Amino acid sequence: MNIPFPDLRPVTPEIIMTLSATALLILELIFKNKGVLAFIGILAAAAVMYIMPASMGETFGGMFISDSYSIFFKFIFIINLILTILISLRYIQRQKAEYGEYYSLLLFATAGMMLMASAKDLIILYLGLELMALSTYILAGIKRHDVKSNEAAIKYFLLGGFSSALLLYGISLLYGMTTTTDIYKIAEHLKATGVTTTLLLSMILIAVAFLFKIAAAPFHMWAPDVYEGAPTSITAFMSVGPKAAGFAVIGRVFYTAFQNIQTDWTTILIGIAILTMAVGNILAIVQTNIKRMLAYSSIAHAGYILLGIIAGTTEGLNAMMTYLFIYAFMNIGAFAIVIILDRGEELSDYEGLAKNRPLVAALMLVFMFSLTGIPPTAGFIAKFNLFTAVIKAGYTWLVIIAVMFSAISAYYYLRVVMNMYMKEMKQEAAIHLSPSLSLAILITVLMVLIIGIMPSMVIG
Amino acid sequence: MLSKLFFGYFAVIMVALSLLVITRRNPVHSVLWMLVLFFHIAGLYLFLNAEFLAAVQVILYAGAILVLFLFVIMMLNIKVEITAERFIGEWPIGVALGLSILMLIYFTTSKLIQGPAGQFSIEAIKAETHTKALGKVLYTEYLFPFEIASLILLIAIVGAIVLAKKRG
Amino acid sequence: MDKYLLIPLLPLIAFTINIVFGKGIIKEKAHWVSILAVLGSFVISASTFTEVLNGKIINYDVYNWIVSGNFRVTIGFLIDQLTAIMLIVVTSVSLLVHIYSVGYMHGDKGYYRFFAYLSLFTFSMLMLVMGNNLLQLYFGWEAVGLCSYFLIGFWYEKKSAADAGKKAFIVNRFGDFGFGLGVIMIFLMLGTVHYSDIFSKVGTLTGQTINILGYNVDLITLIALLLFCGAVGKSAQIPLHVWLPDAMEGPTPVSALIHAATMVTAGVFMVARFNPLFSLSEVAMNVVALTGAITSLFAATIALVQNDIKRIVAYSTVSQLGYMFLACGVGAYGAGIFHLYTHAYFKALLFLGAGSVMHAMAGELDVQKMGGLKKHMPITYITFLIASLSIAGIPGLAGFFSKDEILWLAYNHGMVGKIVWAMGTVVAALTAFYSFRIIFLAFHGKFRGTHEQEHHLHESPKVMTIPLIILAIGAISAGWFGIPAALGGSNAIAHFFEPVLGHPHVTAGHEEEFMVMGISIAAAIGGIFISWIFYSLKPEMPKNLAKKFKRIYITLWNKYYVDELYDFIIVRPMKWLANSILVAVTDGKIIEGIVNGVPQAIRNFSERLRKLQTGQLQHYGLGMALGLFVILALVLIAAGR
Amino acid sequence: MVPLNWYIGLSAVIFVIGMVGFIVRKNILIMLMSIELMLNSVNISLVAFSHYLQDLRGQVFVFFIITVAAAEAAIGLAILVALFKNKAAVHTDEIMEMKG
Repeated sequence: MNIPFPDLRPVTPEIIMTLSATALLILELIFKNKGVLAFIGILAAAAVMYIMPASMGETFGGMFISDSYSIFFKFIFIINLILTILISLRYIQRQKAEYGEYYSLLLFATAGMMLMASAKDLIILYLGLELMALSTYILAGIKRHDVKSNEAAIKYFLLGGFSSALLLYGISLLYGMTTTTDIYKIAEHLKATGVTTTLLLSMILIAVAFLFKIAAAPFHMWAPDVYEGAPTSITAFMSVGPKAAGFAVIGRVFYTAFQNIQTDWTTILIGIAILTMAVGNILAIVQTNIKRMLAYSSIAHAGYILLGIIAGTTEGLNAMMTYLFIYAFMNIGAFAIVIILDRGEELSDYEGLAKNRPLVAALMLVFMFSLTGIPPTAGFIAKFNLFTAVIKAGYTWLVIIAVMFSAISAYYYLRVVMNMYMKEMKQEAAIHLSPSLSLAILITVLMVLIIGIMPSMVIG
Repeated sequence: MLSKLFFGYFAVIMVALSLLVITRRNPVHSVLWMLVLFFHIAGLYLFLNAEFLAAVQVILYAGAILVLFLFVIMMLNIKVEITAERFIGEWPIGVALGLSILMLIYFTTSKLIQGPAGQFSIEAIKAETHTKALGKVLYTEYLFPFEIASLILLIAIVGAIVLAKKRG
Repeated sequence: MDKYLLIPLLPLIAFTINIVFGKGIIKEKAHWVSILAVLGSFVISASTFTEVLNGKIINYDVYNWIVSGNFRVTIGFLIDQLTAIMLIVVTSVSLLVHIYSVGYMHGDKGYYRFFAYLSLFTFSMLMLVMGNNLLQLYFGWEAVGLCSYFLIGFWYEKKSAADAGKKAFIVNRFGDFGFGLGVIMIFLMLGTVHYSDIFSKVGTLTGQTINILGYNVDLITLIALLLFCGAVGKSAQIPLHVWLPDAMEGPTPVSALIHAATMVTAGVFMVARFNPLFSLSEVAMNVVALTGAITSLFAATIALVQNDIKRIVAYSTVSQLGYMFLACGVGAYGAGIFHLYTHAYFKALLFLGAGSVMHAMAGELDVQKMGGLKKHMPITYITFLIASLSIAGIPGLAGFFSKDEILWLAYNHGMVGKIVWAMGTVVAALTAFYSFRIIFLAFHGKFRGTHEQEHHLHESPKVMTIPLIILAIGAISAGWFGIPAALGGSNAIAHFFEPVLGHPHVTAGHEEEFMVMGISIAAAIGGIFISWIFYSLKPEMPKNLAKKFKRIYITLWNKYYVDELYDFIIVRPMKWLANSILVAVTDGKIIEGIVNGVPQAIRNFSERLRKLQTGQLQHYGLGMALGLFVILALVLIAAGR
Repeated sequence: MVPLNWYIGLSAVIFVIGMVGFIVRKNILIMLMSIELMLNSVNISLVAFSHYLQDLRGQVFVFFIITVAAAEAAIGLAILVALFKNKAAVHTDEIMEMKG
């Protein structure tokens, strides 16, 4: 029989990513200096970023699609990857977790996310998701001598396994109803057959699994514990990458496969979004650990971003993608500040920081303002853009709720600022500066400010 | 009729085994019940004309995964389990919730409308032998996921080394 | 890059440099950065002013920030006559205050920080006055407020200073809430935030009403009053004036710049800017005029008996701001802005002079403990005297012309005008009295402080006295552009403002104008004379009077008990509510005020919710399963299948 | 011929048993096994669908699921071993350091 060789062009980014990841595993044996590996990782990511725009197309019998939607998400993943590598370099040394596999796993996880964004077939989607998830489980537990890290890994792993079992059950029912796993063919078939309760069940199961990945309430409970226990660089990685990937697949699967039950899933997501915003914002208030606080904050942000999906318009989707793009910078920036401080995990560590380390405090201020959504930072643009899109879609009341919760969020973000600027210093804060970390902070703060001042760069 | 009887036997035994797996105090017993369960599942696959999967089920699941479980259990201290509480305090809620979800799943799936029939009728597969048919699909149409699966296995190896291996 | 952009940009650059490099590299040299920047702004402003004088109006968008449908957020400049004069006021006073601060803040540990904030303030104020749209005005409005809180609380170790900053913040919330609503209303009704569009469309709103709680309210009046709320807060008018006297806890140069010359006049500026809107509503105009007049009288009477030199000047500021609103309320926007402009110089001078005195007295503020400073601080004395003469309205000095213009135009504005004119004249007498009370108590007579203080007395350094001298020149000459026709002048400034602010039509002749002028001059001289009798000739008289009219004296001394009133009607009930209701819910925890109450309630809720996050995996799994079940059940019920 | 619904029912029962096992058991190993149970129930339904729909995709999917399950088990057990080395804990109530 004659098998045509598949067109590899659309998958080149993924191929480079996985090849580099594999190469890193081997190079790890050669180089004692793990910084070299990080450098190679960044090079690979940059190369991927460079060739990505040219990778448009479908391949592997239509299982894999590289369109502008997926390419935008892949950009977010790559940026996330590069920034994470930059902030990890010294940090993992300090944490005594400097294994060469660390970088390799980061690359694999990113490859997984890229596959998710490009998946046109549920099998690819599932495998991409597992590739990402399994790598992240290991990364969360990579400080293997640290009990908290172990705890984070095991919690993430078990609940992640649980959620992917739900996903599989949903997919299996969908397969039984349509005899296919291709997302677009499913949509076609479902249009013809109409709505059944089985379809609703399968949609809900799949939704739960995706909502778990983006840490939406009530499937969020893993997030605070895992974010707190994982190494901070990985927390930064997890708070952006898997979340963005989750949104990518929600956008793709729900808008295509479940198009004919859009009213049903919109209703569900509205409830989830409100609950998520409430839980994230309200619980963040009482946190004393900044990583935990940022975990709840990322839950709250997931709630806002869901509004973009709910809007159901192209504008809403675009706003959601822009939000994620901006969120990547401001969130990783905030984590980078946590990393730069020798002791920066407790909120009390920030007391009087402005007197001691004015620059660090000012940078943190920018990120906190941005997360709150205060102009002229990128966070404001993100929220503004999203909320206008949602209002145009006719959900004004939902935006009012979101703005209300957003106001509550000022309370805990600005508490960090208050601690830095209004409180007396307890002791000198030592910092660990390294060129790569400085570069990461520079990139993030510049992006946050530039987007904030010149939003036309990303909007439209 | 005979097939229904056959299925009935499998179903009853499998449900019972599953219950045993999740209720045994000693994890070693759980693993062993699970082993039996997996053999039954393999039997069911045979019943559904999926010979290759049945073999995989026995070799991979029963042979590899469960043995791994056993290894780990032996490494860990199982004596604790004998004295410790098996279930969380809220177990009745969990069971009630499980039953309610089962009910809902039953109501919803009972109205399932099957998708259109594909091209691999049982006769067609039998003519080609199951393993060959599956292999062809796997290495042509599903080449890409196959490669990804290999990456996942690679990750598993790397992960196990990173997390569990002793280093200097 | 065009030069207009540089006007606000230079101070912003100075701020950035100082805040980044101030602590490590620049340190004691921080003032150079800021002074050079503000000097640059001043020079460009001056050249811009001459352009405007030659009839050029600049209105353009610098940068489109967000464009979303018909909602455009832009940064744009509108430089017309009104803005041009504001530019001169802001940059010149700011420049002098910057120079003065070099001496005044010398050796302070937050030296670089102080200059950074001053520059930031200057930037914000310039953005406020230069904006060509409402949102930029709003941004500047909040930004100057923020800088003001920072600077009031500059010595945050001092509890009173920190409290004053907080008070200013909270009181301004009330005003800004109304202002924000006004901005939103304008956008909703007119679909634009650009001045030019607003003013061209505002006529379409005449006669429209909006139903609020069953009453039909005139739309324009409502919008105007909402905007005026903001002005009341920012410009410290009754009833939101309470924050300004307390703001004197900040460093004196700050009081001179922010709380006398620039920020507090933003309210007046805003009302003048929106004159096409305000003029359409007689009700709103009358409210503005009466609020101004009442505030003016009210604050002047309080100033009569205060002993804290800065507080006297602060109440004087409140009073003079009332004057400006009075002017706007009678349609004499030009006169109001004219007064704003002359007031900036003599009031800044008064503050800086007071600062110079404080500097010599090692921080002493009580005028009763001063005396005879004339011979120790001649320059301060002379400049202070000039400022006092100017504010009192002695002919020939700046204050006379602007005040006279206001009173004359008020006199010609019908019934309401007559009332506010009468009040304004009384205020003129009171102003002369309390201004000279300071002169006689502080600079004449014998020194009444301790020996140590007397020994320490000295004239301030040149870097402080030179700004005083320059301001004194301003306090004398600033009014010469506005010499009325009755006195043979051309009233150039009124003609200058006419294109933007209009000029009320006056029918009465010069005789009447001479009469009004004569009355106000008599009031001023009378005030000075009585002051001389009280505090120089017969020093025991005020005490006797105070005894005789004890009740009035104590009422004035306690500033009409407004703070106490607020404490009684707002703060206490809030506390009571919080204590009696919330305590019952939250197990006896004492909660202070509603400000802490709501966050606390959320916190308590949060603490409870937090208990669900037990840390045990099964509970997390249970949560997920429960979520799945609830969603599934709800969807199936909703689907009815 | 056995109706397809029977298989779906069997699969649902085993799935829910696995889910309940995950929720109520404190032993991490048993929780892992519960996840395996759930995955197997999915496999049963996929194979059944595959058989009744005369389509091989379901079986291919099962193949991948088994692969992933193996990888998952390996990683899970490795994490567990790492945890055990530090804390000697195999019960979830022993790993509750982070909460709130």
